[in-house]
Amino acid sequence: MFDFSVVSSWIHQFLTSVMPEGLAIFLECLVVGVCILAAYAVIAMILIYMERKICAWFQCRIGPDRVGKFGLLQLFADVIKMLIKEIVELKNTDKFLHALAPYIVILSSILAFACLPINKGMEILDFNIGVVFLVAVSSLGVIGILLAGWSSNSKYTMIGAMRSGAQIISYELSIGMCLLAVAIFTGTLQFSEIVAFQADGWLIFKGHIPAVIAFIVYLIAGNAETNRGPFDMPEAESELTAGYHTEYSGMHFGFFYLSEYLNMFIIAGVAATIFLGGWMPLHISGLEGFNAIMDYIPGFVWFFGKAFFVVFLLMWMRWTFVRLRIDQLLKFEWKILLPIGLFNLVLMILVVVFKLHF
Amino acid sequence: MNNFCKYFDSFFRGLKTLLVGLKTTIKVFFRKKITEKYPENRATLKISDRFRGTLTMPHDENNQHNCVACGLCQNACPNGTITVHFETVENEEGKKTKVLTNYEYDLGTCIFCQLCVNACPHNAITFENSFEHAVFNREKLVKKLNRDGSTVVNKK
Amino acid sequence: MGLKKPKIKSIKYEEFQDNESLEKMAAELNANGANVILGAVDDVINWGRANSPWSLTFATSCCGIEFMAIGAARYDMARFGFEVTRPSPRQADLIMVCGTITHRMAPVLKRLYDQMAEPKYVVAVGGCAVGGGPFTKSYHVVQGVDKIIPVDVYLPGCPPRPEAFLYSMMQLQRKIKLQKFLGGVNRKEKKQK
Amino acid sequence: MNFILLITAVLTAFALVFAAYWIAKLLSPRSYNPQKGEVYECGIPTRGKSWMQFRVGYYLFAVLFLIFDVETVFLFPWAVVVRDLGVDAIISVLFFFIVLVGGLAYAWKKGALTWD
Amino acid sequence: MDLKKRILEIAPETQFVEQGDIKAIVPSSSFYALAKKLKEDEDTSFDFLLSLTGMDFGDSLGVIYHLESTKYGHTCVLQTSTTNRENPELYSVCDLWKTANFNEREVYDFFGIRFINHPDMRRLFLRDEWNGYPFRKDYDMDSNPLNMTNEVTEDKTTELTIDAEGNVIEKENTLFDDKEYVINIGPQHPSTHGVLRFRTSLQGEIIKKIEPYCGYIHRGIEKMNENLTYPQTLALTDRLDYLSAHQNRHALCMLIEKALGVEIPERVQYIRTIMDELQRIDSHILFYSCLAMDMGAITPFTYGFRDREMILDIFEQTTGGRLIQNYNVVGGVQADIHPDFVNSVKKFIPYFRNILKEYHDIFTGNVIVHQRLKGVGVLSKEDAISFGTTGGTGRASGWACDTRKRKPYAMYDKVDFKEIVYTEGDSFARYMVRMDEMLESMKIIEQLIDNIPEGAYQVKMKPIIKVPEGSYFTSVESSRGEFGVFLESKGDKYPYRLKYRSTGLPLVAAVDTITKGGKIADLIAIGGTLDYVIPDIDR
Repeated sequence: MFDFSVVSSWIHQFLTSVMPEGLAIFLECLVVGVCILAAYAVIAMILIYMERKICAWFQCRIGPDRVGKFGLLQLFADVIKMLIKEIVELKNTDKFLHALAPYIVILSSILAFACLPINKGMEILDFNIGVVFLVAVSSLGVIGILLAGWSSNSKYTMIGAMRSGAQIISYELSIGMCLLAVAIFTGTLQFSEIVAFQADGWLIFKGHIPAVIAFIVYLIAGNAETNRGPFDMPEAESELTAGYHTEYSGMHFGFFYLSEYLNMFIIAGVAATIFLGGWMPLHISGLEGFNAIMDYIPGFVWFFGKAFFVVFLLMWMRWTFVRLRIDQLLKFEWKILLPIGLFNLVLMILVVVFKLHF
Repeated sequence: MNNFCKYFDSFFRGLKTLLVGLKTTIKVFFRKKITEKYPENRATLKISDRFRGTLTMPHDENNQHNCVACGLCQNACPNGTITVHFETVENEEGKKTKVLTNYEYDLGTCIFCQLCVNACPHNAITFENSFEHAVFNREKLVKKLNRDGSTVVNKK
Repeated sequence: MGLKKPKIKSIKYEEFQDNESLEKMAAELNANGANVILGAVDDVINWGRANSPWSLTFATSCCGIEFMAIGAARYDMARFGFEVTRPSPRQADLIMVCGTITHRMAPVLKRLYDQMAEPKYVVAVGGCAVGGGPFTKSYHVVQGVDKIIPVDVYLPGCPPRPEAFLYSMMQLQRKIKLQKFLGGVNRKEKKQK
Repeated sequence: MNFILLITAVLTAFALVFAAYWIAKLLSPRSYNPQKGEVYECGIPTRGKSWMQFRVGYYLFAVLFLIFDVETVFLFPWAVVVRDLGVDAIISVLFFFIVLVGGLAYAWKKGALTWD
Repeated sequence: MDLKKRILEIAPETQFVEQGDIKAIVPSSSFYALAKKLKEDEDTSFDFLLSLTGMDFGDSLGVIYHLESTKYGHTCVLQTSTTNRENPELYSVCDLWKTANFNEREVYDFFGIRFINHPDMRRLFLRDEWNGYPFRKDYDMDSNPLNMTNEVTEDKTTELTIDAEGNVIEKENTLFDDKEYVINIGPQHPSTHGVLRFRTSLQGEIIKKIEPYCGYIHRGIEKMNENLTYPQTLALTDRLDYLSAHQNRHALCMLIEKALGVEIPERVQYIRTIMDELQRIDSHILFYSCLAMDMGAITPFTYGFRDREMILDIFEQTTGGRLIQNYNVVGGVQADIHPDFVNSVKKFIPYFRNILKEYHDIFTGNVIVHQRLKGVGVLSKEDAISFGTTGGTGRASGWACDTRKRKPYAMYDKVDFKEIVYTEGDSFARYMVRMDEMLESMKIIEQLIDNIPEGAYQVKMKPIIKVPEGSYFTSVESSRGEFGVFLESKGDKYPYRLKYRSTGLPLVAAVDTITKGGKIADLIAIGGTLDYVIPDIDR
């Protein structure tokens, strides 16, 4: 497996050899920042294009096909348009918080995004408490949403924000349970080590029943956490017009739009990392030839393949189901998902302690 | 205990219905799409002959139409879409007849109720199934249906 | 340099209706001469704007059903990139006025239009919005939305068929492509002291 | 190095929003009218204030969440070592876990999880 | 039982007019007592106020009531009037029939008749500051230029009551007090199905009270009709409830034909019936689609529209219109059916039977849908009758109110079909009624499609139609309830007053009752299942 850290350390050595270390680090950070931005933007575009096409196919239509070949340029058009759209100045709002909200939303999603290990040695933020860090930063987003809804001083945004707050914090718990189960199984909180742990088999195979349950619960809770259907309560177009971002226009709205998709990718990426082995190729013990071929496929291809597969699952759910009502949504979390999560945790402990896994 | 069973029962039942839903959508996902590609298929697009897109006044190869400017269509129209402009001329026999100068038709307010066509005793006007009428300027929708220099067909 | 002729896939420029108005508009815009560099940037921006007009979900009557029909499978406005309809005027680029505007609705429509972010467009769909339609003699109907808000494209029909909707959207695209974005599209109303 | 990268990521996020915002500000056309800045409420001027006291139902969930989330955070360090400690580890947090589950069961029974 | 005698017993001054439908003219002083008697007496029990029409008779202003008994099926028409044009006052019957509440407000709006004991005497369709009453014959059409100022919504309303001395006094009622959290849902809102406006008082997510505001698409069709010839009035019926265009037009054609005494060829009856049923399927598919969309599922919405297009193709082939067909004319239909018509209908029906299963798979069976619709928004049978919510909504509450069975017209007495009645009265029942009705409609079409007799598709009518003097009422079962047309003719070529019984107004009037205690999301789901079309409400 190709280790990306070879490249990064080579660059580091090269840079320190020609310039002072401070400057080198600064340059590296600049490159990293640009890379994050580029990856962020590209993935967002892929996701939005994918969503449009997939939703079209689910709905018996063909989706964008007139802007560029197969509608591939559609997203560029959207971005250009959104970028030059006026940002409406509102009266009677809390201006500071209103402007702050998009920063927080984007900050939360970029930080979480930076946690994802894309390839071997290609993780930007790799803390030893990575899982906890991820939970922490991703729940920052809810603050942005609450601020957005509250500061807009509109009744729709207010209700949307409240709903969103209740929803996200509730589903946070189920996500916590799933991550806890994973932590118990792998014995580490660092993403790179979680991936390394799965070298001889993805967690979903190794951990069999509890892992599968955790995976499914994680998908559902993650879907809810990103405010996507059938849990798109805060936006709930048919009820609250556009929910908490009703009053946001132009690029301000674009950030919420962007972060929604990126959050979906983060959920999918984390699911791929902790349950489906991240960048680890598919290995079947015994089939050496097969494994060797699998090893030739670069790690990031594996990672993105898995992540987009999970994204597809999420979209499939989104475009099939009816939206829940807010009280049903909370009921579902507290009365179904959370008990399952707790039960699964116990199951996982038993499996781990009595070494019942593969 | 009964409650407990009910809880699980409803849970699994619910799960099943959700899976049925997912199955249905994935089937459609791989089905042939029915979208009609409008501007690309302009050449082959078939629109029902009876579709009412705009009022027209058919002219024959001699640039002649059937309208005698009687104004029945104008009276039949519920909202004043049609204005028949005519002038009265004397023909060779000294009989005064109306001659159509401008058959003004406002596509913008037309409601395609077909009362004008029903009212016309000479079949001078008819509905046509074209639909590409969007314009930038309101005045463009007020149309003159008779062509320049056209005359009325001589009825023997 | 001749006048710019906005291109639309699959339909030739000459086959469109009402090229005269378009050319007149182009001539007015180009009266002060065109800047080549700005022109190129403009082209890119206008391409983006023309291909991504998101409409406000605004339907008052019959035409609204046909508007829903173009969103659905058979006509699929998503192909053009129009499929995102935003219920909030802040995020919408155009209003498709689908249906009759009555006296009671008129201030509401005006308010919605005012609250939209620039650049914004209006398509008057159907007889009622174009000129009162069947209700020209009614005491409670606005005789055409151009009495209240500026209209960019008029689409006659009662109601127009879905293809006609798409056609009107292409007309709007042509108009957008012709405009000078950096020359201040839509900057009409000035701040009041 | 990790912390430098963390700061980089934070700055990147801010830079993205900031840059995009100013591009929009500089390029976008603008218009002014008295109704523009007002609150959108389906095209009707709004009545009264929007900031108001909100339903207690949400508050309850927030409190419940707080309790559970803090407890989950306590479980994380334990989770990492449970594999090595084996059965001892289970017994040691069993009490803690029972309280957690008992809390949920109690809240459930009390009807705190349903709101009408 | 002799109704005439019965009425005379209670109100001896009553006169009877026998031009067209028999009409009892009751003096305003004894009207309320008579109405109360007729409603409450066991042997009359007129519990359903079918229609309430305001009238300007020239010298006097009055109201015409069409009553019906759901128990016995008999009907009667009452009329009462006041000669005081300056300050007309009549007694309200809104405590007897809940539907009278909105209908009386409508009459107040159009004619300026104030109803004593009505709790909420505000305008219904027009703005509060509107000058004059447009449906009066002496109304000046130019007296209300376009007013572009934002509407000010009053929270107060007046009620007229009678004090101990018998004087009329004004009382002020409060709709919403200052402390309430009132949010506007509509007029521009993705799920009010048009431009309906609900002022909703919320407590958190719970709805405390809803006040519907209509009139955002009030186009004055009824007033316009007074200046149009009969064939011209037909054009406007399609625009009322555009999803029942055929049926609406059918009703008006039937009314004029009945008044003129024209015999309609059997072929026309077949065609009209088939078209009505196709239209019903079309409308119910749209109902399904919109409900799905309101509840946040876009995919079923597109499925519905996909299949609806097939019906529209059939329509377009024969009638030349997709949504608005202009097909029925007085004395027949506009054009003969297209040669392919029978074939395409026969192709469509088996296809749709099949695809309907898919609808049930993705939407009906879904557990979330059950959760959101079952037990939500219950409307009791009594309320349904009192509000006059005919159509699917009434039948979901256990009220067998299908006009096709009650007062058969066209071919409906010769075909075999079942009236779908559910008893739960909740949103899910309302939804299922429509889904099942589609199957029944297909059954009806199948019975007719092969047997369309040869013959003329139109009876030649005189170019100018004059309806003999009198008042007439006909109703058909439109896609969303009993659509009635009331015509008062003076023997002219223009109708003197043409009133449409809106199918949607009772539904909107009932929204407050149905949603009480529900959540915002429930309001949307209930609105979806009630299936109103706003232009039909506002007219």
